[in-house]
This record gives sequence, C-alpha cells and structure tokens, in this order.
Amino acid sequence: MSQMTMTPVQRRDVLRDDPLAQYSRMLEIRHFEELVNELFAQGEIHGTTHLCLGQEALAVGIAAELPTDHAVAATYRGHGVALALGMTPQVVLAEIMGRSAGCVGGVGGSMHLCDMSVGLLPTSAIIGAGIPIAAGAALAYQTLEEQSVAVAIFGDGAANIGAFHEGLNLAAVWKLPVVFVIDNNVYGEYSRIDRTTPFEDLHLRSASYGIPGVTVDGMDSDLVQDTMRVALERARNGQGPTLIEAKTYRFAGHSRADTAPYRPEGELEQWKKRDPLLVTKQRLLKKGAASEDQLDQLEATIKEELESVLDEVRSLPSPNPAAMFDHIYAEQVSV
Amino acid sequence: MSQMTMTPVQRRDVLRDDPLAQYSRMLEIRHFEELVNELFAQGEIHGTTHLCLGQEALAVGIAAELPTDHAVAATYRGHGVALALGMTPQVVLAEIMGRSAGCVGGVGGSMHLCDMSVGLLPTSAIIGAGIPIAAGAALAYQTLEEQSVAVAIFGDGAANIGAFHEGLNLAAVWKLPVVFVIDNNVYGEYSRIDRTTPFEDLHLRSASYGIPGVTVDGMDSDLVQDTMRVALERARNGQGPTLIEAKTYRFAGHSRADTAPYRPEGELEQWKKRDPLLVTKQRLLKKGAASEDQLDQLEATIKEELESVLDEVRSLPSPNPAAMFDHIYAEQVSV
Amino acid sequence: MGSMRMNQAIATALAEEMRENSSVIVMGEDVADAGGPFKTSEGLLKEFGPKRVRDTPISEMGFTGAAVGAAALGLRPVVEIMFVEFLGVALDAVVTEAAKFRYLSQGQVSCPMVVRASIGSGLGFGCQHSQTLENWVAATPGLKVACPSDPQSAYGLLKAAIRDPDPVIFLEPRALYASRGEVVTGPDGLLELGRARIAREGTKATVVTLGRTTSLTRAAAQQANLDIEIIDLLSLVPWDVKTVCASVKRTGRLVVIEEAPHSGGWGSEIISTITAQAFASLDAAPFRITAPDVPVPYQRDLEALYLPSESEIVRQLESYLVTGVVPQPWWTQEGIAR
Amino acid sequence: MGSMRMNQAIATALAEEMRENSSVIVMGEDVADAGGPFKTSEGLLKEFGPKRVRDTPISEMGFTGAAVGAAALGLRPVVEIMFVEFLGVALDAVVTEAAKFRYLSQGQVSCPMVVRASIGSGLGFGCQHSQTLENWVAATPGLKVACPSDPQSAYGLLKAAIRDPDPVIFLEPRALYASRGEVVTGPDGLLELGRARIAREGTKATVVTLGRTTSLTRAAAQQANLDIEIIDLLSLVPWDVKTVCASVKRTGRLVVIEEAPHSGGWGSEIISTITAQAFASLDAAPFRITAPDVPVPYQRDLEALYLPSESEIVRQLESYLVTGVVPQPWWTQEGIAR
Ligand SMILES: Cc1ncc(C[n+]2csc(CCOP(=O)(O)OP(=O)(O)O)c2C)c(N)n1
Ligand SMILES: Cc1ncc(C[n+]2csc(CCOP(=O)(O)OP(=O)(O)O)c2C)c(N)n1
Ligand SMILES: [Mg+2]
Ligand SMILES: [Mg+2]
Repeated sequence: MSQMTMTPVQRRDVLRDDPLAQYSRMLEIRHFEELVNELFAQGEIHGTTHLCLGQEALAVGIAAELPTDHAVAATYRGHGVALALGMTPQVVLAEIMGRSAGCVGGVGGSMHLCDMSVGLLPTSAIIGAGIPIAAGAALAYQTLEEQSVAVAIFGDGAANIGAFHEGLNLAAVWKLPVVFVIDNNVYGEYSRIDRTTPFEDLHLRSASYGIPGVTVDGMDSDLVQDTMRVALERARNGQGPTLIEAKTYRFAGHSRADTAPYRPEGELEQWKKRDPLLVTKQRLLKKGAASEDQLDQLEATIKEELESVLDEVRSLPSPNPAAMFDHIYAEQVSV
Repeated sequence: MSQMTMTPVQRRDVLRDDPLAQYSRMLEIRHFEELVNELFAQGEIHGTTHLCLGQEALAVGIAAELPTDHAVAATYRGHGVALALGMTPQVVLAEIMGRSAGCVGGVGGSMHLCDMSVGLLPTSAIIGAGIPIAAGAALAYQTLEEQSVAVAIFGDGAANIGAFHEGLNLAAVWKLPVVFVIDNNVYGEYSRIDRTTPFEDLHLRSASYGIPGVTVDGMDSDLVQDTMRVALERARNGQGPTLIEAKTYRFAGHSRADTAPYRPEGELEQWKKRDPLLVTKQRLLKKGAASEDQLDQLEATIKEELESVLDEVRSLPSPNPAAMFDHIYAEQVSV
Repeated sequence: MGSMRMNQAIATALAEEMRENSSVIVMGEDVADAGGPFKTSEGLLKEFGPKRVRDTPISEMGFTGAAVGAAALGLRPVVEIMFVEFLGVALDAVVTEAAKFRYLSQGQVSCPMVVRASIGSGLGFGCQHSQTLENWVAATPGLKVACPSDPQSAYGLLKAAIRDPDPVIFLEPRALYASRGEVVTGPDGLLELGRARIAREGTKATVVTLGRTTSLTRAAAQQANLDIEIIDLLSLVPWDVKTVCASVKRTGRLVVIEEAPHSGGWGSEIISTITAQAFASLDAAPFRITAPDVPVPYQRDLEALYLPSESEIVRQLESYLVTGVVPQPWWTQEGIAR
Repeated sequence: MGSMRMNQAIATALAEEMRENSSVIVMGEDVADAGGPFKTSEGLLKEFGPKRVRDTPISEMGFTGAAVGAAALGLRPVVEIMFVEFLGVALDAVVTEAAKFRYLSQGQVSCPMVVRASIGSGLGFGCQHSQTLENWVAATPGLKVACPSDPQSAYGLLKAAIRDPDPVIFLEPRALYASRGEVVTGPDGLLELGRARIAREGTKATVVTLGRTTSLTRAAAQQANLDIEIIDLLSLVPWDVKTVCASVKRTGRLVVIEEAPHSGGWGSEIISTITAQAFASLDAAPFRITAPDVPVPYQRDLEALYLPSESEIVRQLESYLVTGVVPQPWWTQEGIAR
C-alpha cells in the first residue's frame, strides 16, 4: 500500500520501526519540495514558500519516534515536518495552492499547516512564537496528568529571540515535558549564523536553563531518532525539558527566488556530501535492506505519485468567499 | 563642603578615590530611603516606591568607577543609583514628591528619574527594557568612536525576560562597549529567585553569549569598583560586553507596604550581618581612615541635612497643569 | 449576594470557575503565594494547589505564549498581566497567535484563554503603568475584549470570559480594585460578553462609558441631575451596537467618555459606527470626552486632571445638552497648554 | 527627478540622509549584505560600511530597544521591522520607552529614530504577515506615524521622518514596493509630516485614503468618473485635520477608505473628529469602506476580495453619491457570510 493513500495516523505509525518507510518519506519530502519549487517558479503558487530541502532526516527522525498524541509546534518552514508527521501530500499541497481541500481550507497557505490528528499545532510564521506555545502544550499535559510530551522545532535564528529564552526558562523551572529542537541549518534568511550569534553550537545555551543540551547530526534520521528517544524518556520521567541541536543545512535559498549567493564557496557542496537521502540510502544498502534498483524504483514511484497528486490538487476548487468568515470565533460571526 | 550642596558632577567626582566620601554617600542613600519610606507610610507620597535598602554599596561602587559621560540605564528601583551617580537628594525627593523642581518636573515620579549631566538615562519601569537601551547607547559610542561605555543595571528577575537575552546577544555579536550588571537581590517582587530561575548564579548565563561573566559581593563597594574597572577596561579595549552579577539583598519589601512575609526565616538577619554600611565602616576603622566617633558624627550630619532637604522640598510648588503638555514632542503641541 | 471589593469579586469568580471546571488554571507573576499583586487571586493557591495556580518568572511573552499552547491542548488558562503595558512584550502571543489559531486550524484548535490585565490611571504609578491601551487589542478579529466597571460586572463578565471558547482580553480598571459593591453570585450574577447595560436611563443624550468612566459619569449625572442615558459598554469586542443605536435613536445625541488620550481611542469606533447607522436621528454632533493627548503625569493633581473628572464631565455635558454644540475640553482654556 | 520603484525611492532617501548626516544609521534583519528583504536598503552597505548599516540577529525587541538608546546618545537610527507584525514582540520599545523618553527626561533626551515597517496584504503572505496594525501605535502621545502611498511620498516623508527630532513609525505598504513613479529628489521632493495632500479634486464627497487605498481610490474615481475629492492622509499622527475638515465643509460628505478590518481601525478617528468639528456641514452620514472583520486569508481570490477592491470602491461610492445612504459592504450580500 502506498503511503500516500494512508490516513495521516497510519502514515505516522508506519515510520516507527521501518527504515524503508522512513527513507520513502524522506524521498517524498524531497520531491514534494522540488515540486513546490517548480510550481512557485511557474507562478502557480501565490505568496511565498520556505523549503526544507536537506532537512528531511530531521523531520522524519523526530516523527518516527513521536506518538501521534504528542503536540508539535513547528514553523513556516513546515512542509517536511507536516509530511513526516503524517499529513498527506494532497492536503499539504492543496493548502499551499489555496484549495478548499487544503488542511486549513486554503486560507492559511504554505506557512500555516495544521493537523491535530497527528499533533501538529498551527505552524507559526513568527520566529520563536512556537517555543512558549510548546511549553504551554507541555503544561497542559503536566497539569492534566497526561503522558504526552510536546515538541518545538525551530531554527538557529530563533535561538536569538526573546521567546526562546523565556520559553526554555519557563519549561525548566516547571520541569515541563517538552523537547526543544533547534534545526540549525546554518542560516537565518540571508545571514550565516556567525553573523548573528556568538558561536555556532547552540545546544550550549541549555546551560542557561540548567537543562541538558545535546547536539546531533541532523542529516542522519537514525541518530535523530535515538536522541529524541532519550529526550522523550526524560520528559516522561518528570525530568523536564531537553534542548536538542540538530546540525542540518538548507540546500535551497531562504524562500522563493533566493539563490543564496551569500554562501561561502564550497559550503553547499560539502554539506551535499552528507545529503540525508544519501546517508540513509547508503545505510540501507549496507544493511542489505534493499537493492540499489529497488530504491531507485521507490524513488521513481514516489515521483509519479506526486505528479498525480499535483494533477488531483490542480482540479480541486478554490474556497468560496464565505470561507474567509469561518472559524474566527467558535460562534459564526454574523455580519 | 557638604556633598549635598555640590553639583551632580562634583558629587560624582568626589567619590572616585575617597573611601570616606563613598561611605558618606552610602549613608545618604540609606537615610534617604528610610525617609521616603516614612513619607510613604504617612501618605505624603503618592503612588508607589521601590527602595534599595541593602543595595547601597553596589550603586556607589559603580558610580565611583564610572565617568560622568558614560550612560547608565537603570530601573524603577533607582533612588540609590541616582544619588550615587550624583543627583542631589533635593531633585530626587522633589521628583518623588511631585514637585516641579523634581528632576523631571514632577511628572515622572519615583520610578522615573533622569539626569543626563551624570549619564542617567530615563529609568524604565518595564522589566528588562533598559538592557537593549544600554546596548544601544554603547552602539552610539562605538559608531561615533567615542570612548564611553554604557552600563545597564537591572534585577535578578529581569534575567528571565526576553530583552535580557536579546540585549546581551546583540551586544556580544557587535562587541559593544557595555557592562551589564545584575543586581541579584534574591527577589523579584514577592518571589524568591529559586521559584523562578533554575539556579541562583546568574552570571553563568554569560556563557550563552560567549562573554565573560563574573560574580561579585555586592555588599562591598570596593569589590564592586574593582570588578567594574576590569569590565570597563575590556569594553574600552574593544573586547565587548561583560556580565557582572552582584550578590546583594533587598532589606525592605518590594514596594510600599510590603513587609516581605515570604522570606525564609533568618535570611534577612543573615544578610544584615553583611550590611554594606557595616562592611565599609569596619574597613574604614581598620584602615584608621576615621574614628568611630567621626563616622557617627558623619551619619548624624547626613540625617540632619536630609531633614532640611525634606523641609525645603515640602515648601516647593507642584507643577502647573500646563506642565503635562510639555516635552511630549520637540515642538510644543498646540491644542 | 454580598458586598465585596472588585478584587474580591475577581478572586471569587476565579475560584468558582476553578471549582466548576478542573481545566481552569491561573498563572502570572506572584498570583499564587502572594495572592496577586492586586489580591485578585487570594486563596486560590490554598484551595487549588500549585499545579493550577502558578507563579511565573518575569516572562510575559513566555507565559502568555504558554497559555496559548495550554489552551490548545485542553486547559483554560487565565493569565494575569500585572499592568497592561507589559503586553508590549507579549502582544504577539495574543494578537498574532491566539486570535488566529482557530482560523489557522479551521476549527481544529481553539484557545479558550483569558488574559487579565489591569489598566488605567489614578494611583500615581506614572506614565508607564497608567495607560488603558485598548487599541492594542481591539482591532483583532479572533479576540474578544471586555472591561468591567464594578464588582458585579467584574464577577459576571470574568466568569463569562473563562467559559468562552475563544481568547478574551479582560481589562480591569486598577483604580476600581478597592471599590466595593453588592455582588450577586451564581447563575444570576453571570453576564454575557458583547452585551452593554443601561447604567442610567435618560432622554436627552446617550452617553457611552467603559470601565472607570462609568461610575464617574453616573456620579456626574446624579450630582448635576442630568437627563442622560448612560450605557456602560462592558464589552469592547464585540460591542453592543444594537443597544447603543437604539438609545441614540431615542435621544438624538451621543457622547462617549473615555479614560485614554483623545486620539486613537475606542470611542471613535462607537461614534463612527453609530453615525453611519443613525445619522438621521442625530440632532447634534456626537463627540468624545477624554483625557488629553499626553503621557499620564505622575503628580497627584495633574493625574486627577488627566482623567475626565466628574466636574469636567458635568461641565461638558451641561453645555452640550443646552447648546448642542461640542464643548471645548479643559485643556484648551487660557493658560493651560500653549 | 526620475522614475523609480517605491523600494528604490526608500533606498535613495536613506542614502541621501546618510550622506548628509553621519549620525544616521540603518539596522535590521538582512538590511546590509542582502540590501533588505524588500530591497529598500540596496547599496547602503557598500557606500556607508558595516558600522552604519547593520544586519541584526532576529531580535526585534533587542535592536528596536537598542535604537532607543542609540538615539538618546546621538545617533539617528532607522530600524527596519520586516513585517509590522513583528512589532508584537517589540512594541514596548517604541510605545512605552521611545515615545516617553522626552517626557520622562523633561527634554534632556530625545529619540530621533525611525521605525520602518512593511504593512498590508496583497502578496499572499497569509494572516500573520499581511496586517496593517496602525492601531498598535496610533494612540501614543510622543510618537508620530506616517504612511506613504507612492514612490514620491515614500521618498519625501522618509526624509522628513529621519530629520524629525522625535520617534516616527513609518509604515510602508508592502504591495507598493514594486510600484513605479516619478520622484522629485532633493529639497523639492521633501514632504512635511502631518500634512495631507489632495490626490484628486472634486466636489461631491471628501474621500480620505492612506497608503495603499490611495491609488485604488484614485483609479476607482477615474474609472467611474466620480466627482470626489481624494485626500491622501500620508500622516496618521498627527493627521491633517485642517485639510480634511476644510474639504468636508465644501463637499458635505466624508468617506474613509481603509485596508484593515472594519472594526477598530484609524478611519473611525477621522470620522469621529470631523463629525465633531463639522457636523453642520454634513449632508449625509460619513462612513468607512474597509476590509471585513477577518484575518487576512491566503488564497489569491479571497485575499483580493479582502482589500476594498477598485470595483467595490466604485460600487459603494456611486451608491453613496446618488443616495446619500451608507451602502452595505460586499460581504453582507446573500450567500457570502452567514
Ligand atoms: C519575529 C520575527 N522576526 C523576523 C521574521 C522574518 N523571518 C522569517 S524566516 C527568518 C529566518 C529564520 O531563521 P531560522 O530561525 O534559522 O529558521 P530557518 O528559516 O532557517 O528555518 C526571519 C528572520 C519573522 N518571521 N518573525
Ligand atoms: C515587563 C514587566 N513585567 C512585570 C513587571 C512588574 N514588576 C515590577 S518590579 C518586578 C520584580 C523585578 O524583580 P528584579 O528584576 O529582581 O528587580 P528588583 O525589583 O529586585 O530590583 C516586577 C515583576 C514590570 N515592571 N515589567
Ligand atoms: Mg536557520
Ligand atoms: Mg531582584
């Protein structure tokens, strides 16, 4: 059964102990992002979009370890996280393309994805906003004595904003069951991290809150999963939050047409040698989990499936004007 | 010549290398605060007031080392800092008592003191606000190639707010000539630090910004002065900011009528053994700088002088209604 | 039913809602051990324990943001912002996150949270602790905004706010915390968000008030025996257009009395809306009685002048009722401002 | 004089002021190396170097606060807030600090700083990046607020803002960055804060616009040949009461056209003030043409509907000019909202 025809919860469950399923999801994210990039270039997508090319392993590593009843606060760079958590390419693409079948009816767009059936809170386009929000979700779990753990995923640039400091401090003081994941992809928009932050090893900032800080190779989903496991365990045991810094790299520009001319020469190429798809593929081959041919076939199938998802989404209707008046308050507003 | 009849700049200058003058200023602050406390209890002061009893050595130690052309961003708990920097008891009390002769014409009140002739920026009543502001003053010095250094003085509670994080990070990244001083008096309003912060040694937070963090006994003005000297030197040499944590203790309640019932038993008594006035007095006696009698006489004189300051301020006029329309914009607003 | 201060009415409402619904929690600076800087949560820690009544670090952005996440996951947090100015470091969490979470999830997520903030002048706290700042939140689809004017409305509206499925900003006039009044508790004491109340009946002009200006205006009307209809708005978003409009259609005149500076306040929204809807019924220009466009001054007499005082309200209303001409405020008088 | 895009006009104004006055500096996220996310600071880093053109960390509170301190100590910082929403984490620095520093120092300290922020919908950025939010800053004594409507006004007003001795919030309609127009540079191109301009003369109604609604309304008037006087406000604080009032006294009618949701916007301030001052001259109800009370929707057609479109402006104005009756907005039509 193709992952793309499963329900979001099934798509999530399938990841847990299945390296091939994980690889397949990473491929899906990779080709999804490339599709979106093309659609944007062709003017079929309105607004802006932030791709996570190169960061697929982090999303999938987290999702593989996390139960669906655990809340996640993520960001505008959220397609990969959404797909990894289980949302289907159909609803994500429909949202990005402004269709009423999109995960939030087409009124949100690329930066605003959500599916509570797999724990994804509305992604925020405000840097750092999700950090206290995840702490708050953890506060609900702690207060209601639920066993879930909340997760915040945010960028290296976000580690410089006040909400980072306040969110981590609050979570530490209250020993909240939350895991903070910095997706350190080396850039905030067009600025390399060394221009805006005194050092690059952001997990060291955990010391300010008296909580563990760990760093993990974010290009390797297995390592990510292992790191998450430990952090989730701590949280469940009442030991409070962990700060995980995943070292990744943004293969694309910041958004839309950014070609990232500001990169030091050779940096991208260096990182591409550790392309998460390559890392996983090599492991699968080494373990004999599949043959090179099988993996190539998998990739081809996924690309085809995404093409048909695109056809399907293209044929979907836009929301009616009335849709913009829905879901502002619990009670429908009368005008 | 009594310090109280000097100009603010003279009052500042006199502190530098004169231990007796410093002791005398600490006595002035102590008795000034006690006076304010009484006036408040009697209903002669309107609004609220935050005393710095027990924190006199920190204010005087900083002021003794700092030239008058160095900007200081301080807080609502600012009487002591203002007097230490050189402002006269007359203008500070007049402000607190809402007289037009107050340092900001009586429209500011206890929380809002200012005298740029000695570098004191308008004190802010918003926790943390002064931290980026001091960084900005340092930015002006750096950009205009001036030799001054900016200083921010704020509480332990302020180390939990976003502005602390953003201000220190910005100053570190730009290597700004600024010194951040945490007046760690153990409490934020009615909460002991262990309730709101993962650990008490706040200077450790400097690690998040790759800057030096030092701790100093804030009850000893000599040690404060020494610590400031090193930090100012670093800043002047282009080595960027320093975070100083001064360990002090708030002898009074947070504000107004707070009797601080929340203190652990014996804590106040323990700290009172290290009363900054006692520490300094003992040193002066040991050094033979003055006799016990002389110091007692000094204290008596200061109390008398403050009484006559009070008489004087009581006789001063309130501002006219028109005063509330002044200094909103550079150009007078016509209504 | 009993007489209580407004801060007690608030603490009572909180306690009752916490008893009724275990998902209600309270957090803010010094709300637990100390019972709140304004004693609006006295007794809660003792009854409900430290899990549901939480002292926070000084981190308005952090704990207001946390309230959003907690609300999304099943709690009903009531957050205390000690002085409304502190929203200046936390506005994102309410205006840009909480207010939009229902929309951005198409109904999957709701944020039943209340942000209580004390507002206003009158206690000598100076210009960074005396504003009302309704304008920071009032133009936000997705938020509701309420503002009580006495112990009863504080009790009744706060309960409604806590029960509401959407985020509510609850603005409490600080100068009224110590004011006393009879409070009907229980179901009869409950009020509805979005509903104004007629605080005095009259025929010659409709006078709309909010929060602290309600009692001031009532006192003014009594003192000078003014035949005015006072409408205490109670909710600012949504506000009760119907009640105000119906009254203006009867009286033909509209005055709004605000505590904040003249420019940019909520009063213009009332006037603009009503003028559009009931222009033909107006027999004189509607106008606002407000504070002047200045930061709130500290000094006692100046601060007392800042607020539209009872005597200023009488002066302006009397003149308006007689002449139908918009009166000049006190500060345009000779010798005040230049 | 030459034709340029609005973002170029802004960069030109910045460069000229930086040349003229060495205390002018520019800071914000990606304003230096990248020339600004909207290319409003292109070329500045090269000409003025990294001390005067600074890329900041993502710390709006930090660098806006730093601008306050820098301004107090002799610089004239121009800060870029990429999207006005980000003021939600930095509002304290402008409203509670910068705006009050002159008052709280009784003139010892001034804060000649400019906070530039892009505003508005139209580019598909979704509801957290498309608001105008003038109300966050417009009710603050001590702040000035300006909003250009084309390259010329961006150039002329920004220069005035930088030269102004007080803090100015400069709101730039994002959808206009790419719009082109002739720009008179130099002294003749300078504009004055607080002064509106008549963008079209006419006799049947005064129509007040700001920012993006100016060109929309002008196009609507041309297209439908409407005999209206369009006043482009340009400054919101202080705003040009005199010009608007004089026009309304001539035309007898007033309409305000706003990009933001209906409730709580700046338009009601105009209507309320003018109604109080010129009630006798009004021969029909003044009203606002605005967006509906919804978060800005992402989808292209919905977003286009959100803004008062040219055709909606024509429809409402034509109906009003003929009947004198306040028209119903599009969203009250059958089948739209319930
Ligand atoms: C408060 C705030 N400031 C600025 C922005 C504009 N912005 C959007 S993405 C971005 C860069 C963020 O960098 P990082 O946190 O590293 O995340 P990444 O984009 O690399 O995933 C910035 C500055 C924003 N959305 N919110
Ligand atoms: C942003 C903000 N939040 C809350 C307050 C209310 N408040 C005033 S003083 C204070 C305690 C501050 O503690 P600390 O920083 O340790 O300084 P201290 O009062 O001990 O000098 C608080 C919470 C405030 N003024 N500003
Ligand atoms: Mg990044
Ligand atoms: Mg303290």
